[in-house]
Amino acid sequence: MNSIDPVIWFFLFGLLAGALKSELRLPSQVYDFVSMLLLLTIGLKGGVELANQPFSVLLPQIVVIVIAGFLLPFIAFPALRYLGKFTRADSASIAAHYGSVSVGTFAVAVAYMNSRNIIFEEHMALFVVLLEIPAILVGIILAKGVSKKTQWSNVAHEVMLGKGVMFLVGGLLIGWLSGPSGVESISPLFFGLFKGVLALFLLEMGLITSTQLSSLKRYGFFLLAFGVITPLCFAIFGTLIGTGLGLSVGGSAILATLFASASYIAVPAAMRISVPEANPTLSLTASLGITFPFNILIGIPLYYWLANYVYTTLALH
Amino acid sequence: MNSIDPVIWFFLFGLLAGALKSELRLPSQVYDFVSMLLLLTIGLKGGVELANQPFSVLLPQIVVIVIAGFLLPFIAFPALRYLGKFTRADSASIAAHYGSVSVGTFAVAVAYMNSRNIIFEEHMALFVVLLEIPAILVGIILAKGVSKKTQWSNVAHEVMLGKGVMFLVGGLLIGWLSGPSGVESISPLFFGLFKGVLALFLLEMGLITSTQLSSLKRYGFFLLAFGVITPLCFAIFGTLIGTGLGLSVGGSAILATLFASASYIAVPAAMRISVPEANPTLSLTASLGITFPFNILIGIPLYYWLANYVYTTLALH
Amino acid sequence: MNSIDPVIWFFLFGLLAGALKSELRLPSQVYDFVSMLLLLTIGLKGGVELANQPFSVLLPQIVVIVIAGFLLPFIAFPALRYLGKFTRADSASIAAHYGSVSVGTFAVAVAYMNSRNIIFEEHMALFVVLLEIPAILVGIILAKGVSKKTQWSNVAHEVMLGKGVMFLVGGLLIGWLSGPSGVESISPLFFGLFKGVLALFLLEMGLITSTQLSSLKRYGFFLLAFGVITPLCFAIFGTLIGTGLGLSVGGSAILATLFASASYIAVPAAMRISVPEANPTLSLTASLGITFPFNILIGIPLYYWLANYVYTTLALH
Amino acid sequence: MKNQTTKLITIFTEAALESQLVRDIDRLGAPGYTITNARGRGDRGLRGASWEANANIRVEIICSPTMAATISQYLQETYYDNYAMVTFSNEIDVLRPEKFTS
Amino acid sequence: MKNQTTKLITIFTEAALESQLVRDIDRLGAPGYTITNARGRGDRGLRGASWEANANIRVEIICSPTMAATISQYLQETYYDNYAMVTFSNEIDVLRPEKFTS
Amino acid sequence: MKNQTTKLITIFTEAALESQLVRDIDRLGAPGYTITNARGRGDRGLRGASWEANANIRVEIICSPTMAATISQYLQETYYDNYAMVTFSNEIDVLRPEKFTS
Ligand SMILES: Nc1ncnc2c1ncn2[C@@H]1O[C@H](COP(=O)(O)O)[C@@H](O)[C@H]1O
Ligand SMILES: Nc1ncnc2c1ncn2[C@@H]1O[C@H](COP(=O)(O)O)[C@@H](O)[C@H]1O
Ligand SMILES: Nc1ncnc2c1ncn2[C@@H]1O[C@H](COP(=O)(O)O)[C@@H](O)[C@H]1O
Ligand code: NA
Ligand code: NA
Ligand code: NA
Repeated sequence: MNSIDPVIWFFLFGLLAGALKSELRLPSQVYDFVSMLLLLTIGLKGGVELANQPFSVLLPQIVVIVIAGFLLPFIAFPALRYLGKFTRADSASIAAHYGSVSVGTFAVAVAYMNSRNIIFEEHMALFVVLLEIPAILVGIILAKGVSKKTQWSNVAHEVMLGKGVMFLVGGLLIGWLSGPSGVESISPLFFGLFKGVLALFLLEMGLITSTQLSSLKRYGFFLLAFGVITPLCFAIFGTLIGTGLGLSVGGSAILATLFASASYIAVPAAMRISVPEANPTLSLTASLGITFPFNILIGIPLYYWLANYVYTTLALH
Repeated sequence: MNSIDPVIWFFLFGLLAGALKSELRLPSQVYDFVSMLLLLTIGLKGGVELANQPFSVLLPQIVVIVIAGFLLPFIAFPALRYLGKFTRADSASIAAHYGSVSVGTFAVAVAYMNSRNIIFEEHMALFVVLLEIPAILVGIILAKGVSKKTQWSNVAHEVMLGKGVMFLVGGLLIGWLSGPSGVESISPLFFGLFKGVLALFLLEMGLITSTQLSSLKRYGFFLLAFGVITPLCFAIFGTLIGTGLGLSVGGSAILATLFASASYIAVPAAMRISVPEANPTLSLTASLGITFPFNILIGIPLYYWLANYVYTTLALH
Repeated sequence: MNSIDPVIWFFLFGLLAGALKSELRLPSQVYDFVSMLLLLTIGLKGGVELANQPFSVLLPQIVVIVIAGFLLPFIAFPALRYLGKFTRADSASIAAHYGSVSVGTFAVAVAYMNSRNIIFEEHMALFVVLLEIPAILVGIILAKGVSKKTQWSNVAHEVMLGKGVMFLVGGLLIGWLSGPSGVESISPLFFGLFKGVLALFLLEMGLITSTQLSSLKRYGFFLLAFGVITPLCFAIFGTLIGTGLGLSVGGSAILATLFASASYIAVPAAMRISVPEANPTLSLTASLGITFPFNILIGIPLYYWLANYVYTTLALH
Repeated sequence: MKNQTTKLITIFTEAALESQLVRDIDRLGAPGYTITNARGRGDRGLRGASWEANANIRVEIICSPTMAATISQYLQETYYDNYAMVTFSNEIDVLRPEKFTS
Repeated sequence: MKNQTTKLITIFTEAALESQLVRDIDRLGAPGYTITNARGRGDRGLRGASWEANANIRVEIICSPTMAATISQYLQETYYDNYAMVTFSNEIDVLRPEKFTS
Repeated sequence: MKNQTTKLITIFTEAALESQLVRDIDRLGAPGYTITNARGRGDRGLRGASWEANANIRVEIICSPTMAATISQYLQETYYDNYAMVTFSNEIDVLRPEKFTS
């Protein structure tokens, strides 16, 4: 029960193999395949559930989540700029990473709840999409101001039509249109293999993370502290919002995980193009090298404990 | 029941993503993998059933199907040459595409029947192989005459030993040799994941189709009309032959689908080498950009209705 | 029951397709993917069982197996050097290939036992790892003597951290740490698809083997004889050791298969770097072109018969 | 038949730049380009292609000397400060040189 | 040690031609070749490698100037009319030039 | 702006050598390298990349003429006897040539 999930062992094994400089590697197209399956599966699961949610329940959730998505980078930015002494571009870029979300972390949280039979709102995949995008826009504005020179149509294209968002949205739509009985025929591939596919994904994430860890010492203590404290703060924020929105304990814990997670796919790609003067190693070291392992190893159980604590305290059970 | 199959949503999603110029893409080796699984699965299913068919039943079917395979391009050619005013090479090449078959369309037809519990002759995968090849030979002859210069051994190599035919034939043979109990151990990969794999295949087909659509306007109205009318005519022909051969309603509908479908893998590759002066964009625009979506969105249900109609009219039920 | 397993048909089909010079090919990254799944699955299965074995049972097995792993190349070397008249480097390299093991052959043996419901010690995946490495060290020493120039740290890195060993060891560790209930959630991908994945692997092995066969005539009769006689001798040795260690009949047959099998992944890579003057075509022709097909087509049933015979003779049942 | 001398520009850079670079090349009027996937090391460290953020591409453009100068200058101004990028050129003999006069 | 001057021919063309081209190169007697996968754009439009019919290859042949002329001429006559193809050559200094005298 | 002349070394060799070769290149002090996957044929037969033992790589190194000579000689001494390997070089015009003076 309380033992470590095998998918986490895959991550740790990847970390170890990377640290040992082994020749272990997921072929790049296999990694793309595995990511794609993960995104589609998460989308499909969410979409099927979405059909069961009345719009009157969804609308307030959507509004609150999107507002939160715009707010989070504004909280992170001053810490980076004034405490961390980073350049404006770097501060903006890192803030965008932490304001956005990590789908891999979400998948681990879902697996965590499933393996403990904890109920949560399955349509939360929608929140992943809603939280992914606003932080990118805020990050660009923080870096450049609302400059006329920013090619917003390019940015929108890059952000909305990137692989990550498209696969998630596609899965959501298809799940929503097909309904539970419709997706049954495709469930052996998408739902049956989910945990196995997640294991392979985390193996590669471990390998990638270990290459990021090596650049950690270059950036020193502040980045390490930032990569641990920010998720904790954001998780508290997320738990409170989840409680306020009337989510279940599991749902609040997952929302906390989403707030606590930092993007390492959509945002880095967007920032590389839109804020090229920001150093990509810096933000990836923080989000992949620190926050991702922190969240999946320590964060998720902690956020679940936190959600439980809040619900018990407020006698909401 | 009458709702759209999720695999069709995957196709439409691919079309949309392509039209939006998103960065969605199936990595090329993953597309190869998915095609390979599809071909092997179709072959295996057919092969297992083949073992149950007495040769006396199969032989007349084989003979009639092969003759039809040689005839179809001769029907399409004059329309293209004299109505469409295409060059001889282009007319021959397009005729070969439409005389041959599309495995992807066959797979969608199979999924359509399965999801509606409609019975059909599972050994029809054999017909796919039988129909794939004759049209190529006819296409080359139509383009060049029975010239001594044609390197028929090269052509035969290209056609028979191309990936598509080999995987299908391999699956057929292995299924036939192993029998139903033999293939059980490999069924989770091949049969269990079939619909999911088909979904991924159709996603990529949607993306490819949308790139073909853009060249459609260049070729104008005739090609569009040809791409819709030819499958309709060929489907009627197929239904009648299916009925004549004593196939079930489902079987006749699938045979109609095969006749109506146009190749976009085996034939383009063979024509590129053997009739290089034919413009490949022209035939691919027709087969992939028009006929493939027409068949899987509208054709298959229509052909099933047609088969039903013929059987009811002839009181064959 | 006694019919040929479909995975073997896949191998024969690959052989045939290769011999016909067809364009069939597993994309290289898909082959890597399939190998990786196979190695992880074998490791996971072994690891789960390892948890059930008391250390007092394991220790003598480990010691004996490792000693055997060091001995085997010493048996093969003189035959190659003095009967086969190969150069010292070539003799050493081939001896290392045959002293080590083939994971693909092990997987086929496991599938053979499973499909016949023959019991064997599932933790034998550990033996694969134990047998893989010693032969490489012996091979290098046989080629170069215990020279100071040999960069043993490089060799160790190449050998221990190569993909093959890492995936096996990773699987073993994760299986061992997770236990039977832990791996359940990832079992659809790893255990459910095992035979299907093995089928694809053997298809590609057939294709590769057929390219090796073409170089067979160049090396003549001795290599052919060596590639058949060595596995037979080593299998007898393995059966006796298995019996001596108190393994079940199935377990002894699998140990015999391991002894009889020759490496074609880990050892070639290590020899290419450490004994570059050895001709890689020579050793691959033997191990892949002769011994691999011999073992999976004829060897495994033979070794099972042998193990049965020994057990019956010694009245150990 | 002496073919007219033409330039080949080769660019090693980050895979993330591909679509933007292709738009630039088209806009500047180059007659075509060819791209392959690559990995490598330079001043900005190891780019091992283990994942997309870390992969390189190798772009080749056959064009006139004038176009080569235009492209080189554009790349230097636009990308050199912030991206891992190396550009070089050499003279080549091309079949049908009239295709590459722009 | 001044190495003998040798030619490098580079060909960008459709992946569908690979096996035929390799047979041609072997038959014409070239000492070897190297192939990589590619994508690109030229006169015949975008070839983005999204699927096989749409993928390019990049073929390199190191050979003597005479062989280079033979190959170029053969390609021009055989393929230029109907296939997406670009060929160019340049001089290179090669180690062990005696390998490439044909 | 006339750019300083620099050398481009290109190596076709076995994929199995990649990590060792990269260590060598780094140790000899080259300013960088770029690698792509390849297949091909040469004196040591067909290397069709159907599996790893049979795959090639294509390594490019931009460097000074002196470094080019050092690398060429090192490769010839270390690998030519036992490995499938071809090396050649040519002169290139490089942007920011000061990056490649070693
Ligand atoms: N000296 C070199 N030789 C070959 N390729 C290089 C060299 N320097 C850099 N590169 C390539 O260009 C990319 C960007 O270089 P840089 O901007 O120096 O990091 C590297 O990732 C390499 O692929
Ligand atoms: N100017 C160019 N520079 C680099 N590659 C080119 C150029 N023109 C064509 N190519 C390549 O050659 C292929 C065939 O060219 P084409 O026959 O002009 O369509 C294209 O798909 C490109 O990969
Ligand atoms: N003449 C050539 N032209 C182009 N590439 C070559 C040539 N000769 C050899 N190669 C490449 O270099 C590799 C090793 O060559 P070799 O050592 O001659 O077998 C081959 O696998 C080819 O990829
Ligand atoms: Na966040
Ligand atoms: Na047809
Ligand atoms: Na052995």
